[in-house]
Amino acid sequence: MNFLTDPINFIANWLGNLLLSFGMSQTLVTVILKFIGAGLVGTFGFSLVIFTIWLERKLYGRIQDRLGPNRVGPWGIFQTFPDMIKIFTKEYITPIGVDKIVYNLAPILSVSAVLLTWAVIPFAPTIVGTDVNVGVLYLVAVGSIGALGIILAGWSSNNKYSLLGAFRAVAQVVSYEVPMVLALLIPVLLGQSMGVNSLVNAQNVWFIILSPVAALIFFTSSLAETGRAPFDLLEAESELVAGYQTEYSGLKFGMFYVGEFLHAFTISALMAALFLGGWRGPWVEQVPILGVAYFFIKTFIVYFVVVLIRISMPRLRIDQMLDFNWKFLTPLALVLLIVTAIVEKAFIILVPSLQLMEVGVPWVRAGVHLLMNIIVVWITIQLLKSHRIKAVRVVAKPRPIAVAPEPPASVIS
Amino acid sequence: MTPEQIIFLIVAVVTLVAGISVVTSRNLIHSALWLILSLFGIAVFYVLLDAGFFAVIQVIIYIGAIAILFIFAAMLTRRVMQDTGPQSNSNWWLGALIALLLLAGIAVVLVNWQGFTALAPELINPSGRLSQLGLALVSPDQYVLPFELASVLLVAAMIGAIFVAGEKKQ
Amino acid sequence: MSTELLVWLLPLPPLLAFFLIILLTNRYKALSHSLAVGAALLSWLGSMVVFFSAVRTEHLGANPIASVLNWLPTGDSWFQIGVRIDPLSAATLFFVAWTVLMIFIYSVGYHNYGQPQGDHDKKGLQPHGATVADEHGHKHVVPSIEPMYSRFFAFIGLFAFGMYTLVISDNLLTLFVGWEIMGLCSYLLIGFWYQKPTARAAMIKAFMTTRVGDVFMLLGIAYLYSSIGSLSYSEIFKPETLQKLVETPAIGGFLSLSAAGMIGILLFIGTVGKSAQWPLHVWLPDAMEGPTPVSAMIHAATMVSAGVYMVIRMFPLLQAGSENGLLTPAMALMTIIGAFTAIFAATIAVAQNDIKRVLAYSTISQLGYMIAALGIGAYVAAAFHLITHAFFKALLFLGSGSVIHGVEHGVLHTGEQVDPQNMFNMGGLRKKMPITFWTFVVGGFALSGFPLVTAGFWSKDEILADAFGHGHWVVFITLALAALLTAFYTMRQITLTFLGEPRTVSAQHAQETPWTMTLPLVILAVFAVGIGWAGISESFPVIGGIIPNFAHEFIGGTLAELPEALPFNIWPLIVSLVVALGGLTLGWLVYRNQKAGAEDPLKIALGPIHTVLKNKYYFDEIYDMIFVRPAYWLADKFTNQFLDRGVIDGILHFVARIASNVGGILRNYFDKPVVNGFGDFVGEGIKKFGRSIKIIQTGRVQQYLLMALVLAFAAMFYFVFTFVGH
Amino acid sequence: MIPLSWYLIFAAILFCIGLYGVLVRKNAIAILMGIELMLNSVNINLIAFWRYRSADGIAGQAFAIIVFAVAAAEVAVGLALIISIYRRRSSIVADDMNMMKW
Repeated sequence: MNFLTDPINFIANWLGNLLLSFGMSQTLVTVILKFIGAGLVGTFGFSLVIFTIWLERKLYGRIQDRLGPNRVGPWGIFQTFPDMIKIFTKEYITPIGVDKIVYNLAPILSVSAVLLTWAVIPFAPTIVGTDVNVGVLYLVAVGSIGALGIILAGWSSNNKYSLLGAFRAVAQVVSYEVPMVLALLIPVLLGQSMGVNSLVNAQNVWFIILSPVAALIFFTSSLAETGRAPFDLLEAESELVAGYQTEYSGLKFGMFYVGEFLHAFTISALMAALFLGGWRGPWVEQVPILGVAYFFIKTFIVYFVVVLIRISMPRLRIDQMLDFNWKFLTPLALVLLIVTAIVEKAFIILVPSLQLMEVGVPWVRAGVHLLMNIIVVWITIQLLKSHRIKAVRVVAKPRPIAVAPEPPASVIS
Repeated sequence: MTPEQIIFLIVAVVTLVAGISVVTSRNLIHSALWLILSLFGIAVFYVLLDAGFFAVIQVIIYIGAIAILFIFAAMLTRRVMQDTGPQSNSNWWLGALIALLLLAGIAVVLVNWQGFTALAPELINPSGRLSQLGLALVSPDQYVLPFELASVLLVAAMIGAIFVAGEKKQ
Repeated sequence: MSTELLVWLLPLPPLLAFFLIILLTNRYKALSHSLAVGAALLSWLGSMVVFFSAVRTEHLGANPIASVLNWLPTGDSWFQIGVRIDPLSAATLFFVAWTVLMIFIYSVGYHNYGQPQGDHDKKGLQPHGATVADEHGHKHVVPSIEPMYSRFFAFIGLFAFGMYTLVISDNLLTLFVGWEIMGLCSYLLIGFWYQKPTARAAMIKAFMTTRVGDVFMLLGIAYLYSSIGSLSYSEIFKPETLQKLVETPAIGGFLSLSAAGMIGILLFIGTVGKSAQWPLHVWLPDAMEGPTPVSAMIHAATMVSAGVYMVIRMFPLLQAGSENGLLTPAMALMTIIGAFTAIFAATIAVAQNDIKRVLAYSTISQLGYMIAALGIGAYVAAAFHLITHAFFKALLFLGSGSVIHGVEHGVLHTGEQVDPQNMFNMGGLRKKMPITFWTFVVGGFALSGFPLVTAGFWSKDEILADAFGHGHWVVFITLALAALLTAFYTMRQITLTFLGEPRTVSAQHAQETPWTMTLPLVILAVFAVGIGWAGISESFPVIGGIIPNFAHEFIGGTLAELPEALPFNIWPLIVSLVVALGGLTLGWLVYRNQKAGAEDPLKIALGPIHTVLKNKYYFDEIYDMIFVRPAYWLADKFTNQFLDRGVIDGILHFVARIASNVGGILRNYFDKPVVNGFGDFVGEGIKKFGRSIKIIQTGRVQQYLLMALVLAFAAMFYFVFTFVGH
Repeated sequence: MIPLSWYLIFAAILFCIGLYGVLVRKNAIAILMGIELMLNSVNINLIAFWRYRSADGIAGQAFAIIVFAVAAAEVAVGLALIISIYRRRSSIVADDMNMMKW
C-alpha cells in the first residue's frame, strides 16, 4: 500500500499507528478512526450538495434558455454560498399549535436518513464506510426513516396542507418502496450477496446489462422515493402550497432542501453502485484510488439524467402515480424477479453440463438474462397494447351553469 | 461492568421508559413516536444478540411499515391534534395489578429455573448464518410449511385489509 | 443438468402451453401460437440434445439413459415410473420432435394467421372467408382466420405432450397414459369443427374404434403385470422373465398359447386399433374430417406411428419362444394382418378421389407394411420404415393441406361451388404452387420408393429384402404388389393434382401458401430424401458402405443381440425397382390426359370392381349392420325398457314404499314424544340459565380480557399451591 | 458478558407494559400498540433463547421471522378494521364498540 495508489487507507493506517504509539487501546483507536471517517463522509456529502445545487440550477437555466447563476465566482459557481448565508440568518418561525419536539425532530430525521445511506456505499475497493453483510436491506431500512421524517413534518406543523402532503408521502413513499425492494432483490440474486461492496465485486458484467428492466424499475421507484419531479406530489406547489415543508423556515427548511438534493445524488450513487459496476474500471486493482474517479463519473452521469428528468417532465396526478406503481411497476418487478430467479437457477444447473468455455460464461449468462428481460418487456408491451383503453374515457356531460329562461310564447307568435 | 452491559442497561432503560410512555401518553401520535423509540431499542438488542439481520428487519418492518401505519391511522382518525380527557378506562388499577402479578409470576418461575443466568456460547460461523436461515426457510424438511403459511396469512391479511378499509361502492 | 433430467422435462413445455392457452391466453391469438410453437421449439431443442447425446453414448442399447421414480406404493414395493432413452426411443424422439415442430409451425399458416375475421364464421365450423376491399374499392373474398385458433394450439400442445410421454416412458403404463391422452386429443381434433355432422360422426367413430383396441391392450398390460409384477421394459425383457412367460401356458389354455403369446396378441390388438389395421381400420379415413395439420400429425407422423412403435418396442416379447426362424403365433398373426392390410388398403386408395383420403389409405397400407415386416422378424427394417414414413407421410399430408389451401383460395376468389379436396377439380397446380409441387413430388416419390434417391426406397427395399431373404414368399409377393399399387396411386395423385391443365376455374386461381406452410414442407422434404442415407445396406452394390449403415447399427443396438445384416440379393432389388418405376409410369400414362368432367379411366377399366373399391369394400356398411344397429337395439329395448324401467325401478319403488311406512311409525311413536320432548327440555333449561347470566356480557373487549386473565390467575395460583402442597 | 436473565427480565417487563396497554387504553389504536409491544418482547425472548441455548440451530430465528409476519398481518387487518369502524361510528374508543352483547 503506498500513498499514490491508495491515499485514504494510507493516511488512516498512519494515523492509527500514531495513535497506537500514544498508548491508546486498539478498540479506542478503531472507534476514533471510524468517527473521523464518518465525519469525513458526512462533510463530503454536504459539501457535494453545494456543488450539485449549483449544477442543477445551471442546467435548469440552460434548459429554459437562461444563463442560470452567473454572478458569484466563475460561472456563478459560488452562488450557493450567499444562499447558505441567507438561509442561516433567517428567522425561525414556529407556528402556534405545532408539536414542538416533533416539529424540530422532523428535518433532522429527514436529512440524517439520507446521510446514513452513505455509510454503506463503496467509493473504491478499499474505501467503504462499513461493509455490512445486509447492506441492501440497510438501504431500505434507512429509506423508511426518511419517510418517517416527512410524515412527522407534515403532521406536527398543524397545517392542512402539510398534513395532506404527509398523507401523500405515506401513499407515495411507502408504496414505491415495494417495487424498489423487489428491483433491489435482482442484483442481490445475481450477485448472490446482500453486501453492497460484494455486489460491486460481482459485476463482471454490469447488472444493467443483465437486467435493464430491474435497473429501470429501481431508478423510477427511487426517483419517486426522493419526491422530485415528476413525482413531487408531496410538495406540489400548485395544490399544497409547499406540502409538508410549508411551515418551515430558515435552517430547518434548508435541511429539507439539502436532504432532497442529497437524496437525488444518493440514488444516483446507488444506481451506479448496484447497476453500473460501481468503482469497477480498468486498473482499479492496482490503483484503488482510480475507483473513486470511476464511481463519481458514473454517479454524475446518472445524476445528470435525474436532473434532466426533473427539468423536463410534468407532474403526475396522484391516482396515476399509484396506479403506475401498483398496477404496473410492482407486477412487472415481481414477474421479473421470478423470471430472473428461474433463469439464474437454470443457468447454475446447466453450466456444468453444457461445458461452456470458462471465459465466455459471464457474457453468456448476461446474454441469457438480457434476452429474458427483452422477452418480459415484449410480453408486457403486448399486454399493455391489448388492455389499452379503447374509447376515450367518458366525462360527465358539462351542465350549463345558468339556463336562459324560455322566451314567453307570445314573442314567437 | 463491560461496555456491552453498559450499553444494554442504557438501551433497556430507554426502551422501557419509551414503552411506559407508549401506554400512558395522552397524545396518540406521541405514543406512536415512543413506540418507534422502543422498537429501535429492541433493534439494538438484536444487534447485541448477534442477530444484525433481525435488527435491520426490525427497522424495515416495524419502523418503516408498522409504525408509519400507526401514525397514518392515528392521523386518519383524528379531528384535533390534542386528545382530551383520560386515555385509560376505569379499570386501569385492575389492569396494572394483573400486569404486575404476571410480572411477579414470570419472575418467580424464571428465578427457579437453573438456566436463568447462562452466558452466551461462542457463535460458530456468524457470517454463514444468514444463508443458513434462508435455506432453512425454504427447505422442505425444515420450515417451508410454516413459512408458506405465513405468506398465505400475509396475502389473506392484505386482501382482508383492503376489503375492510376500502370504500364500499354502492 | 444431467441428460436424465432433461429427458424428464421433454414433455412439459407443450403441457404448460396447453394449460396456459386454455386458462389464460385463449383470447390472444398471437400469444397463443407463440406459446405453443415456443413450447414445441423448447421440446425440440431438448430432444435434439438428448438425441445427440444418445448417439454419442457407447452401447446405448445395453446402458440406456434412464432414471426412475417411485410412484405408487403397491403393498410392500413401489410401482416405478421412469424415462428411458435407448436407440429405438432416441430415433423415434428424433422424428417426433422434427415432425411435431414442423406441424406446429405449419398450423400457424394453415389456420390463416394474419387474415381478417370471417364474415359469417362461427365457432365449430371451418372458416368461410372474409370480404375485403382493395384500394380500388373492389371486393374480394379472401381466406379468414380460424375462429377457434387458440383452441387448436392448445389441443395440439396436449397432443405433443402425450406423444413425448409415450416415447420417453420406460414402462407400459406411462406409455398407455400417453397413448390414451393422444386418443383423447385425436377425438377432440378430428371433431375440431364440431358443428359439422360428418366431423362429429368421425370423431365418435375414431374414439370408439380405437377404444376396442385399447381395451384389449389394457387387458394385455394387466395380464403382463399380474404375471411378472412389473411393467418396465428392462424387467420385461430380461431373458429369464421372457423364458418364464414362454413356459407358462395362457389363462384357460386358450388356443394352447403361451402367456407370452397371449400377451403379445392382446397388445397387438391395441396396435391394430391405434395404427388402423384391418379390421379396425375404418376410423382413419373418416378422421380426415379434421384440419390437415391434425391429419398429418395424428394420422401420419405420430399417433398411428405410436401403435407400430409399441409393437416394435415389445418385439422381444413377441419374438420370445421363436426357434430357428419359426414365427410365434403373435408374429404370424401380425404378418397376416399386416400384409393383408397393406394390399387391401392400397387397392382402396387407388379408387379414391379425395386427396386426403388417398393419403389416409396409403398410411394404412404403409403401416401394414411395417407390421408385416415386424411379423417376419425384420426389426430394423420396420423401425427404419417407421422413421422414413413419418417424414415423408407428414410431408405429403402437409403438402396436400397446402394444395387444398391453395385451391380453397381459388374457390373463395371465384365463388365457384366445387369441392377443394377432390383431385379431379385440380390439375396444373405445378405452376401456381411450385414449392408445394416439388416438395410433394419428393414426398410422393419417397412413398413409392423411387430408386436410390429417396428415403422410402431404402426402407421399403430393406423390408422386401428381408421377406425375400427369410423365404416368406407369400408376404414378399403381397408386399411387392402393394408397392406397385402404391406407386400407381401416388403418381395418379401427382398427375391429377399438379400436372396437365387446370380442370376448374378455382384451380386456375390457386395461390402458393405463406412461408409458415412452405418452410415446413421444404425442411421435411430434405428429410424425406436424406434420412434414407442413414440406412443403406453395407452390401449394396457400388454405394453400399460409403455411409455406414447407421440405422442398422444404432437401432439394432436396442435388442440384446444385434440382428445380422442380410447378404445382398439382386432379386428383391430388381422387384422393387420394377414395381416402383412401373407403378409410377403406369400412373402417369393413365392419367396424363385427364380432361375436366371426364370419367376416371380406372372406372372404365375395372367396372364394378371399382365401385366396390370406391366404397371401401362396404366395410362401414357391414360394421353398421353387425355392430352398431344391434347395439342400439340392445340399449333401447333390453337395457332401457326392460332392465331399467321394469326391473330396477320396480325394486326401487317397492323399497321406497316400505321405507316410507316404517318412517311414519317411527315419527309418531318415537321421534315426537321422546326425542322432541327431551330436546325442548334441554333448550328451555339453557335459555333460562342464559337469561340469568347474560349480565356478564358487556360487549367490551377489554373487560373480557381482564376477566379471562383474572380467572387464569386464579386457576394458576390454585394449581401452584396444590403442587407446592404435595 | 450479559447473562440470559437480563434479556428475559427485560422482555417480561416489556410484555407486562404491553399487557397493561392492552387492558387499560381506551383508544383502539393504542391497544394495537400494546399488542405490538407484547409481540416484540416475545421476539426478544425467541432470539435470546436462540443465542443462549441453541446457537448452532436456527429454530429461534425462523420463529422470529414468522412472528414478524404475523405482527405485520395483525396490524394491517387491525388498523383496517379500526378505520372502517371509525368511518361508520366516528369513534375508535374500544368501550364504545359494545354492540356485541345481549
